[in-house]
Amino acid sequence: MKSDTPLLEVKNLDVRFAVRGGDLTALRGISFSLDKGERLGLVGESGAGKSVAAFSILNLIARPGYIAGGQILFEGEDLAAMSERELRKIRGNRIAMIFQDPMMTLNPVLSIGTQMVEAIKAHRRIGTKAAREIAVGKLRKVQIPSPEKRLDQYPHELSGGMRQRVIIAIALLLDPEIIVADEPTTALDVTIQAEIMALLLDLCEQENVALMLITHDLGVVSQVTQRMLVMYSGRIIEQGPTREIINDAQHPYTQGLINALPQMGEPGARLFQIPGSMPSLKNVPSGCPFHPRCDFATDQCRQTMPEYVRSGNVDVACYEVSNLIEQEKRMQEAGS
Amino acid sequence: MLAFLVQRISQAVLVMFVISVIAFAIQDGLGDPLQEMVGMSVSMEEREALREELGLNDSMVVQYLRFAGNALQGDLGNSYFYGKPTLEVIAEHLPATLELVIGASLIIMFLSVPIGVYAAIRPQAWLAKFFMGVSTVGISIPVFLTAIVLIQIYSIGVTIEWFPEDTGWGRWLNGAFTTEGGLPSYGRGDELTHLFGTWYSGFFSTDGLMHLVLPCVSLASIMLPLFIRLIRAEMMEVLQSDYIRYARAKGLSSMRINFLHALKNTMLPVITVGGVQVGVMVAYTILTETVFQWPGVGLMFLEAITRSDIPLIVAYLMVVGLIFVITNTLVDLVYGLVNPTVKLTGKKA
Amino acid sequence: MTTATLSRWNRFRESFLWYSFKRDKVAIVSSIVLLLMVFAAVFAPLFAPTDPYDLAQIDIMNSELPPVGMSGADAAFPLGTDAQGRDMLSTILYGTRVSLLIGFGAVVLQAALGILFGLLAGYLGGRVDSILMRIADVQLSFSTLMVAIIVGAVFKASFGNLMFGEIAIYMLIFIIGVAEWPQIARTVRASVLAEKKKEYVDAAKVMGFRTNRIMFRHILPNTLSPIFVIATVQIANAIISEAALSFLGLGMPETQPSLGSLIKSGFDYIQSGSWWITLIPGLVLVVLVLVINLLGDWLRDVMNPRLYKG
Amino acid sequence: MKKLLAALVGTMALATAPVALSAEATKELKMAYDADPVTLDIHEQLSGGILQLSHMSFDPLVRWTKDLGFEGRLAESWERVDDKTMRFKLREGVKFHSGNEFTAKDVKFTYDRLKESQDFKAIFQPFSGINVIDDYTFELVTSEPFPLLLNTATYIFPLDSQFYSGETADGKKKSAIVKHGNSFASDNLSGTGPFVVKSRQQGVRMEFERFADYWDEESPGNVKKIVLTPIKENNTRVSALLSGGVDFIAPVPPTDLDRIKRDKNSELVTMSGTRIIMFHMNQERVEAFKNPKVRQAVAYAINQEGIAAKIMKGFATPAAQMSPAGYQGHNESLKPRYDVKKAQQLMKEAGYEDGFTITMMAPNNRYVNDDKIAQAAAAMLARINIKVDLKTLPKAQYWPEFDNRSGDMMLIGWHADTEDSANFFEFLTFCPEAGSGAGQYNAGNYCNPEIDALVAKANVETDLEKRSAMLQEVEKRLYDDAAFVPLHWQDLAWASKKNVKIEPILNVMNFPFLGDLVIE
Repeated sequence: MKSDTPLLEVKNLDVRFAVRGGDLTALRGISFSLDKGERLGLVGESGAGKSVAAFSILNLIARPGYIAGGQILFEGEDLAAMSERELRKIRGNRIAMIFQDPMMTLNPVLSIGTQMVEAIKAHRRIGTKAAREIAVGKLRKVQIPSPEKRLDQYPHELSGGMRQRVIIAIALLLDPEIIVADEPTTALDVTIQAEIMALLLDLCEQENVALMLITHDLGVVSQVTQRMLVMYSGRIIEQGPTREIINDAQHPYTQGLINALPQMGEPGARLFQIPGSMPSLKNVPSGCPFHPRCDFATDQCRQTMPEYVRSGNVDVACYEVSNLIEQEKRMQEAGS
Repeated sequence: MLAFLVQRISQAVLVMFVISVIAFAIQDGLGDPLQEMVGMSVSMEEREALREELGLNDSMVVQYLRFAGNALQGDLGNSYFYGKPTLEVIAEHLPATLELVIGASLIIMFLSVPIGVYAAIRPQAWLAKFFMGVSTVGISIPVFLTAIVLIQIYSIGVTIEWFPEDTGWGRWLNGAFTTEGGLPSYGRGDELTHLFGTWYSGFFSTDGLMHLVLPCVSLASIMLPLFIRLIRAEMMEVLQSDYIRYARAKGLSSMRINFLHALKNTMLPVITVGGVQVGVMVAYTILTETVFQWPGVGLMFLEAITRSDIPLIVAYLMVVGLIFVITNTLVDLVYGLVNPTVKLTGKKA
Repeated sequence: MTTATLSRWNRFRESFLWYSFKRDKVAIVSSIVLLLMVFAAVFAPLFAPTDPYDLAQIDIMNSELPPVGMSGADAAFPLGTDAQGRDMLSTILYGTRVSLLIGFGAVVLQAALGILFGLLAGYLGGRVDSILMRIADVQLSFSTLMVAIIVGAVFKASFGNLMFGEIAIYMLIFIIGVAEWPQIARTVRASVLAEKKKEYVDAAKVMGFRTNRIMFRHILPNTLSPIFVIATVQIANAIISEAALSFLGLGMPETQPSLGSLIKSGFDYIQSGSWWITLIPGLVLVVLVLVINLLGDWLRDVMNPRLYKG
Repeated sequence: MKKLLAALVGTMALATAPVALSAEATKELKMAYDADPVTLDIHEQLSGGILQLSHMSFDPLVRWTKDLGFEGRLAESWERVDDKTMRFKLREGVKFHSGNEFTAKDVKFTYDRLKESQDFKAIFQPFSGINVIDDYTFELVTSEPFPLLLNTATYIFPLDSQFYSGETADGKKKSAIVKHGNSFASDNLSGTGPFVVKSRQQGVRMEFERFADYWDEESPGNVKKIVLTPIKENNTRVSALLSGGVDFIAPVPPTDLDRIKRDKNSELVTMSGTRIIMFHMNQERVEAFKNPKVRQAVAYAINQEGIAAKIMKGFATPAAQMSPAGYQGHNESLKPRYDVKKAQQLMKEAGYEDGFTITMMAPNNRYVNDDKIAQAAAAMLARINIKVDLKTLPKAQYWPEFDNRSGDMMLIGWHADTEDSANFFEFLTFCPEAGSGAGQYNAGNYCNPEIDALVAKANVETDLEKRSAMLQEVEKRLYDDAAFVPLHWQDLAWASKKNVKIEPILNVMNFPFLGDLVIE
């Protein structure tokens, strides 16, 4: 069901932070696209720039960050270049967001009702009573018991899970095209996580809403998303169909991530660990940023940034992989 | 709620008791009230007789027990100077001070909120820096200097000739800064409308309001800078929080984000600190009332000190202590109303 | 690169404090002015042409001379003379020293009391906390002025009047110190409550440290930054309070004037010709307090990392 | 100019009051003093404020003229019957505010009440009785020949006896004098004076209205309504005048004199006063002060002209004695003697060349520039190696310290209630004696029995020439013995708008006769 123009297309997006001693580049020319109703996963260790990517879609990067270059095309318009006034029409209305910690997302001194009604009235010319009905409908949709009572309650009166349901309801209030969810379940305890993720998944399917899910949990990505991107220190190092990447990861970093997952089977086996840690934005290594931690690192990897190369439906930026593909191609030509 | 009020009332009684004990303990250090009551040429025996009559010779404990006995029935003794029960004297002077505090608080509220919010939203704008600069200077100038300068400029009027008269702009600048004055510089004026009991208010007549202008502005000049800086600091912290970012993500207008989402959270600490400052402001009225001859409890207290009118001093200290406890209680109530996360019995830590 | 053991000075130079200090012009200018004033005040006897405390040098005949540059000025008195014929420059230098002494002294006392009570209230909580906070409330209902009147009376009763000259400074330090300690106590209590929840406090308890070791060696260092910030503002307030007390005749005696009492003694002349007797010390007072406040602001923004400036 | 006491016989012509048909009173006067009257009961306290109120709402039998002569008010004429009695003839047709007729029985009622009042008792001590002859004549009798009978008579402001007799609703005696409580007399008032008290809020505002049938038709006063507001702070009071808030203010601080002179629409009036400001040197506390040479050295070290010129800004008359010009005891020959060299030389002769340390105490809010004067004096004494530890106090704390003599040198100001020199000596230089109250304010513990005897003789000497000579001799002796250190007599100053003609109604005792005030 690939339509010709994707719903959302990000073209080599650059995001920098104006901090003392020069700018730090948080996103280094990332490009990806999202189709209608598609579920895309963004994966990577913390500090890879996943959240920055999420927030830059709606240009919500807090000072001192700013979009330095690239385009974010949504329904033919470039969000990166859009004025605050027009961008406001899209935020919450066409593209909605879900934050990580439900404890902090809702305003502690305003009632749930107020915070829902105001979202509706910001984009629709509608009376408060009608808005409240929509809100109650959405709350029922996220399976919150006795929704009418909830409207007059305050955030501190609800549990974490309950609050995240409210936030999902708010995201769906205006039937958005896309929901950007920044680690929606990380702050919840494990039992509630699965419940909330399942809820989010069903609602996106029912409402045919595209979902951009940011997480560091490969298990969630593999079950929920159709395509996924793997990010490392501000670059996408591998992107493609989730199934393909999970089963046959190309990039050494992705393989490391997958091997780090606790497998069922072998009890007592030591978990695989990727040596070293994610470089800070202040001193990003030259060439391929992963090279200091990569077993296959060559001089070429250390000097220049590898280009993307397609392997199956997966784009990978790694010299090792591109060399392997070269050899296979040569063998096929030699063989045929 | 009831438990909360009972706790506060008991605190009020404790505060008043402590104050009255301290005030009585320092009685003789405050000077001899007799001086004000008798002419110079009155002989020693006459003074002795009078001292006896007033009970000044009794031991301090006896005097205090007599005082405490009366105090329980609401009689805080007679003022030597006014010859009337101290509570009556205070009741006559309290409205004037309260009007000063109300006027100053209004000025503070209507100025500090917009300026504080603006300075928080655009910390780099030159206007914000200008306001912050003025507020820092404002805090550094003692109130009696501000008061005198205000009187000189706005009630007596000052003619400026610093700029060269012969040039156009010089003349214009001189004209701009020269003031004829005209604002009343003392007292509450004589068109006061009677509200109830001893409360004669200046708010309801133009003459009354004119008299209120200068004193309220100088009283406000002490607290205004403090509030501006407080609101700015709290607002900047709130603007960094997640729920503000979420509000932006919901596509709300910046007006709504700043003046509802952010401001409501900002006002919480401002209310608690503000409440305390109102209590402190009552003390600053002493300086303002002295300069403007404003017939409030501040001036009354200062004159009572110069006349060592001890019953009035003790009564005043107790009333101010009570006012402070009342403002504290009101602040907590308002805080409870505004902040839903707080139940009225305890205060959120 | 192996991190050589950075000397304390290097660590300071590297720190965020020094970085933002260099970039903040206001902070630089204010600290220079403050250092100049403190330096001039501390070495007043060297800079001051005359000793204002030695009455023999004062001649009533040259009272109310205007500062140099105005008609009738006398070069011997660059800033003119006051109503007594005392040289304004030297009196202001000595006065600034007295005011600074009172400001710093009072704040040291406030900090000592405030930290002690704040720590106790915050850490121990429960009854100790409510008692201390009630005392703080009672204390706050007494403004500095009333405390001054009461303590002044008590001092007079105990020391008698004649010694007043020498003990005036200590009395004022005691008064402003006692009157304002709740401000610091409340700040300390707030930050102790926040720190108390943190794991390192549990860790210290688990290691079996005694309570006051935990309080002073562990919790206190972490609450230093708000104390430092409020202390600078309190110094400015202390100097202003002393000026207010002098205005009401409860501050320093005329023979050993502080800035506040200088302003007070010149107050009657402000609208009648010799305005400089009040305005010059007034200006010095405002600049001194302004500079301290500006440093306080800068310190608060630097010490409070969450308050990023764009 | 010698003060001429009224002739023994003969009525004092009323001509001295400016003759003009009493203008139709229409004007309103807004005025500000530094304090408002403590009470409406004019016998409750003997103070300037109360006497000013008395002159507004009551009339005395006799009052001082500008040149310290006497002018009959309610007493039309008086004559001396013998050296112990004076007969007075009262004016007829005078009404009280309450409408009652004024007769001699009101004078008797007032006399008895004065004898009872704690403050006035001492002044009327020489009087033994009063006998009413008929409705309009009575006689005052003194136990001994008393030359100051008329001086004291200026304190008799007849009260409306009917109004002040009987009991109030709650059974309290209407005529009771209650020092600190709330008596009928302290809130209600009925006198014969030009102004009726219309409303009063203590410490805030007082309103007077002209008495419709006031007896003195010739009074030129055209003021219908007066609003008195007390303004304590000097600065604020002067600003109130300059900003047009009030029309008449008193007192005016010396520092603001030229500011008011420069202001085009206000007018300043000053007069040399009769209040002496002086220092005592306590002989019991400081051994050196027992030696007259040391006392004279101190006298020579103090520069009265300098203080008067610089601190008082010319607003005081330097003094070398207690009695101001115009008093019987004023001795022209005594002049201020400032000479630092002579002072140092005297100190050497007395063996105190390297000086000694003393404590000095002065009030800081009682007399004009009192704390500044003390500072200046301390600086002057430092010149002759007398090191001074100065302590200034608010008046309420100062007077208890004065009573127990806790300072080596103490500042005091004194105004003679009887406008006569003897009063100074009785209170300030007589040998202190608890019983009789003599020397009650003698903080120097100076004691010279011959001088005391000379003054006692003068007090019973009715021949004015002899009496003046005696009193001037006393001043000379005190001067030579340097019993105290006189500084200056404090001038009086009032200020008003140009159209308020205050000059004619002002006098040295600072009792403005507002009834005769004309506003253009």
